[in-house]
Amino acid sequence: MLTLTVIVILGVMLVALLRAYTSPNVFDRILAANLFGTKTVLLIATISYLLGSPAYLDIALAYALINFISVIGVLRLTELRNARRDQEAEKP
Amino acid sequence: MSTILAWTSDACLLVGSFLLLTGALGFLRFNDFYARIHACGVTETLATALIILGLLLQSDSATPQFKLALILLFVLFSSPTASHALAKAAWNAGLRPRDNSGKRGIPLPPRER
Amino acid sequence: MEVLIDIVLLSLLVATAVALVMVRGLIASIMLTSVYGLLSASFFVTMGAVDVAFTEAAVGAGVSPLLLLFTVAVIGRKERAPEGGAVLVKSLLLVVVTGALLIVGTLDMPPFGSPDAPAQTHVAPYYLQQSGAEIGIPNVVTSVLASYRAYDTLGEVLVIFTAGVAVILILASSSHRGSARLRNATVPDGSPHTILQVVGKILIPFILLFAFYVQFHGEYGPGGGFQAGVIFASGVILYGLLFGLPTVCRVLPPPVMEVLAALGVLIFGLTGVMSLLNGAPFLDYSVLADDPVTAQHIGIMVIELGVGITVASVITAIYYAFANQLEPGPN
Amino acid sequence: MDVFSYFNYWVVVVLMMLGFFIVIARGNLVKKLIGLNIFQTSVFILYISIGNVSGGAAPILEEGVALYSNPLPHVLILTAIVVGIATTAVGLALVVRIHAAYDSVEESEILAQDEPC
Repeated sequence: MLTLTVIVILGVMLVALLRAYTSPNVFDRILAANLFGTKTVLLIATISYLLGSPAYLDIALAYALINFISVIGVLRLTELRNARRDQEAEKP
Repeated sequence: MSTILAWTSDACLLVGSFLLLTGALGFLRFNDFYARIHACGVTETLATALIILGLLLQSDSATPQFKLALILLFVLFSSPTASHALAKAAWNAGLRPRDNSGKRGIPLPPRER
Repeated sequence: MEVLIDIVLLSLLVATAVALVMVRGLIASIMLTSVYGLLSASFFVTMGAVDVAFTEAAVGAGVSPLLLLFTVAVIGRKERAPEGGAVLVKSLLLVVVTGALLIVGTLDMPPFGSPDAPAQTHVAPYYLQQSGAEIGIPNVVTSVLASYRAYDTLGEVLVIFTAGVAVILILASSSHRGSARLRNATVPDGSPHTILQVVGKILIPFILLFAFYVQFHGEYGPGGGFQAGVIFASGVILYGLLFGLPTVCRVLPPPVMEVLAALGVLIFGLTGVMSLLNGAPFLDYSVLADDPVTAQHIGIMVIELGVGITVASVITAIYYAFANQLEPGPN
Repeated sequence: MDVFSYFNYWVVVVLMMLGFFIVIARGNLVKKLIGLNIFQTSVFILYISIGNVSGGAAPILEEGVALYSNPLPHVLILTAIVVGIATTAVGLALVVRIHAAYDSVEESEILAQDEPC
């Protein structure tokens, strides 16, 4: 069953990668990268059980904690761009 | 007792994997960005919970169980937050949802614009 | 099964790299880079390299895509169409020829995973067999990093320190005495992120706590100063992203981070000097206490602390320097 | 196993060449840095693959485990990853300054501006 789970996770990763490459939209790529992040948490946790070494769980924990930072970075980036555009619109 | 645990764990992993696949399908097939976020975000949360629960039932010592519980907790916090932040970023950048016929013609709420 | 996962992950890595070659637009490239980092961390896990995977996870999950994003925010995300014609043909030719030569070279290497390859029979068996008795900590990677090859690690920490100094000097504006001071401390915050700030308030303490766990658990499990420093800095960066640069600068002022970066290196170096004064070679900890094993333990703990302080403060200082470029300038 | 005994090394070569290609064929400086990143990661993969012993556990000593992976490449690569991000930051800082000076990060445009009039 663990093997099946790993295979499914790898398959979903492949889908996310395809989407990250083919989609015309920037945000789809970000969504794909984000999806990839949570799948990596699951993959590492499952692999650690498959290989029987619980030390790997620390890595999954690290990803679970800090993986969403880059998405927040993207959010700040869009806000900054909007702010800059507003500033330029105000300036004649 | 342990066979019951093993069965439950297998069932959790199976359902979790199935949910992951449905999420991936939604990500691949929906034609609107916000629908895709929805498909990923919703299935992801439950699938992660189920898979980690399945792993939790397989372990017999306390430390990995504790770590798995922490991972679950943090994923439950961070994954919806990431979806929220991403949707907000897309909205800020001017991406608007489509209606059923595929046009981006949904009227904006009165406060915006 | 292990081999299968290995092959699938490596194929995904190659696919990501190919996508990176083809794709245009910098944000898309950054996202593919972060996918690439995630995949390589998973690959390191399947290879049994826990500490390496941990470092890649800590760096690739937060800091590295963020720095790229900051740069792109400053310079704009457009990328011009790649040049075709002669340049393309020449570079393809160069790449293919070099690659073919390298592949011919790999045929002479010992088969993958063979236990009697030269790399496995040189010093590694000594480390694996003796480290338990000489150093007395279970994680051999930490004992090699912090004790057997501590001199090497000192060099790496100095490189990180120098890189931090270089970033601060390059990005400092001329009017601010050559340091990463804040350009203007009152940046109006746009829309408030209530949800994000609440979740951030919950998660940031855990991130910092986890960093300390990684720092001090590094002798028994995966972890150590490098990973802990990066994770700590990620927590600080998250705080800065959610609450604005001025707030985080009030908590951890840039001058303090600069001093701390130097302090970490100093702790590392002074430990070496301590052993010199006690009549042992530089960075040989066994004379620091009565019992050599306890002494090694103390020495490793102290220098890991130095490494952690330097890495955390250098990465935070780099973040300040980049984020400072983004704030609207005083015009 | 025989077919795959060199697979890792070939992947390393392919990745290295893809990174190399990005560095020489793409004009955007950030893209060049990303290419360097790929190149660097391929070297990491090479080291870790060399250090791998089939069936070996992670090098954290445990009772009853006799076969471990080689810890030495792990140490070298662990530090190299953090050094890599620090040096990448230096590169990105230089890119920011170049953009401030030339208002462009495309290699051809920068070179065109530098040509003596």
